[in-house]
Amino acid sequence: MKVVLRIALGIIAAIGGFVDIGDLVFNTQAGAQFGYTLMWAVPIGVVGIGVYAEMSGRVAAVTKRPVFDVIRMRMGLSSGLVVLVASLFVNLLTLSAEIGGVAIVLQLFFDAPFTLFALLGALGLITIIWFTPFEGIERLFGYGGLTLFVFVAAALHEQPDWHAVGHGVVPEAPSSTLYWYFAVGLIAAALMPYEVYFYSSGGVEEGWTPKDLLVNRLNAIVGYGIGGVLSLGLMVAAAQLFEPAGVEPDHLGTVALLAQIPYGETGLVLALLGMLFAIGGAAVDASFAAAYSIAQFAGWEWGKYRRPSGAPRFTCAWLLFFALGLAILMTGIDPLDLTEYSVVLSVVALPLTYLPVLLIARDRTFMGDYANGQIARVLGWLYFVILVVVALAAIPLLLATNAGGG
Amino acid sequence: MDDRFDLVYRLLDEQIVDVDGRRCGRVDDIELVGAPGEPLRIGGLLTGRGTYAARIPRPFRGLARTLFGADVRGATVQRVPWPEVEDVRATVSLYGRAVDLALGRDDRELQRPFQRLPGG
Amino acid sequence: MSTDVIKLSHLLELAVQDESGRSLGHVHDVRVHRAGEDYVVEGLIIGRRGLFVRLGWRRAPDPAPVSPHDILAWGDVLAIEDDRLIVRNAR
Amino acid sequence: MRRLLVLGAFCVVIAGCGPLSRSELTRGVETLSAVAAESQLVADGVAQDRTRSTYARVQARTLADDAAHEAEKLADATVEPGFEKQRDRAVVLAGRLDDTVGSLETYPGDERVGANVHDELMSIADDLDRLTQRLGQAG
Repeated sequence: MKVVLRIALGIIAAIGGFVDIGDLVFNTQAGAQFGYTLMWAVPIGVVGIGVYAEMSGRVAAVTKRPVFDVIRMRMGLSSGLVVLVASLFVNLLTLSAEIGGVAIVLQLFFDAPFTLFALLGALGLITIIWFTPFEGIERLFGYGGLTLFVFVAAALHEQPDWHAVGHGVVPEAPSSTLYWYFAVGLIAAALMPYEVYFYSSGGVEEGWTPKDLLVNRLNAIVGYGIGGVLSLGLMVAAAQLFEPAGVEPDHLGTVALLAQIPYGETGLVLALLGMLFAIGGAAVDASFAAAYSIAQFAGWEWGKYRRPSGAPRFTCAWLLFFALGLAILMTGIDPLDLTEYSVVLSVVALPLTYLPVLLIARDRTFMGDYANGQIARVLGWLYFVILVVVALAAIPLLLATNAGGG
Repeated sequence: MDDRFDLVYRLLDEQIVDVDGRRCGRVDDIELVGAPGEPLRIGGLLTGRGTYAARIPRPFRGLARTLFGADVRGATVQRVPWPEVEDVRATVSLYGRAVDLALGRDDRELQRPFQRLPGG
Repeated sequence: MSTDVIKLSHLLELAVQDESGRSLGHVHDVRVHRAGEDYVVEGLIIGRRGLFVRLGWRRAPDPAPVSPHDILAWGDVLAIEDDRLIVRNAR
Repeated sequence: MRRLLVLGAFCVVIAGCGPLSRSELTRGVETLSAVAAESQLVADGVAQDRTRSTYARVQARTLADDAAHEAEKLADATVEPGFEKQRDRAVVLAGRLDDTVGSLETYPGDERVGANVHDELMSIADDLDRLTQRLGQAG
């Protein structure tokens, strides 16, 4: 019984931890612009992150190797270094965008200058990370993010047009570049690679063994699957409340209106709280993902299971990334622009980190009986192809649509 | 460890872990002792950022030396003699402690300021 | 016994030629086996499919050769120069 | 790198100074319509006391800034000949939008102000729609 409870708690944390500023922005904008017609893109992204996370979690449990360990061993030093620099760059943009998101939500609660809240938000997150053990961090932000289900409730409350929803499961044939830009953005937002670096390193932190493979599978399939429902909730609610009114949600605060309209102040507060925890959690994950990447690549001691002084270079790395993320925000760049760039550039770098994991997951030398089975093999390669296509399409679409500006 | 294995596939770029389970560098290069016409054996493992330049395509080596430092034994590169290697599996485990092999020195130096902080 | 030191990084991706200057590809890996306390090099894995070998693509679970003629016995290596490795002509 | 920056700056200058085409003008008016639509939702929340005043204030300020920004953009640009009148009209409406949403920022907790702002926004939105239609018919 205790085991079941533990598994359930882990899954719940995975659900709440699924959404970040990129999901909030892209799903809401997609619903407001294109109604239900882009719904098909969400499951593509969600299954993709599930496949990637399941494989990297399995590799972590069986071989004790998190993602960047695998990248270093499989790609070697020089190619690995290129992948490292590319991932750190998009990671930094993501972290900066998430800190900015935290600052915006705090601003919506308390109305004070953005820069002040960016600073306070970052300091608050650093303090939480410093004193809280790994599992605590995961749970705190994961559970807090669950109030985002208010958006799913809002979507259902408004009685969606199920017929139109049904049409959303297939792409629209004659569609604009903007439509495809949003399709790529939605897939990319679900597939943010920092989540996987964090997830697989977390598996090693928690000392996973092959006995934990069921937990891993449930986290990846059920946790991320239900997390995807949150994304769809945002899109469907925006399709009902924003598209007919002609609202273009260009601000993070606009997202919260989706809950305020049906549920008033309670809905608003729940939405803002959920956003605060989800985005704050993503900031923590992104900063850790960066530190994990460097430490694993260079072979430093790493991990939250040690005290900050037990893995000092790792500690320095995540502190430094918080500082750099803040510095980017201080230039006055709009966090939502940062979000778009970080999401789209992430997907460009994604195949580079995905391939080494796929290659290890299928390799019986390292994985023994836990190597990719039939389903994982087919899905694994299918997603490699999808990722390459999406990665190749991303940059031209970004330029052609002026970053979604139309 | 296996009786026969391939260096790049199984040993190069792997994580080195000391007897206390502390991660203390990666196998950044391997020293082979011998010459053509006579046996060539593994002499030791090299680890540290000073090895990076030699691992990178020639045109970028100058840049790498600027970024990561040149190969200075005892400073940017540490040598682990092969007899110190206990096993090669998921990680490369050592018989001894990192401190005795001068590995992970930067981590130890940075440790003190953090230890003074609450919760550190 | 010689105390010359050859770094693995020097061997990797080194061009391989035979005595008559014919190119045989590049060095992708080095195979060793146990000999008492030591591990000694038995051969070099060479060929043109470098990337695939490196990524662990065409690898059997055991270190079975990629393909028999892509393994070059260490005894056949005549000299290691700065930018190439010279091997005995194939008989 | 420096050459890229210069090139980038050059593009910005060109884009900022070239005459605004009809489609760009239409796009500007559509942006104003979107701001008006969102502002109505915020004003609704204030009118029915279904929001928090900090949220309404910050959101109203952001939207008013958007309207002001769009007004400046339109006012500074030269437009294709024949569209000056529509452009001037758009600038006037953007200014009205800025002022109206601005009063929401000042009184985010006042239900009466919320209701008034909402009505005023409806009329601005109607005017913007008419302007879009005229831009669609012209040319």
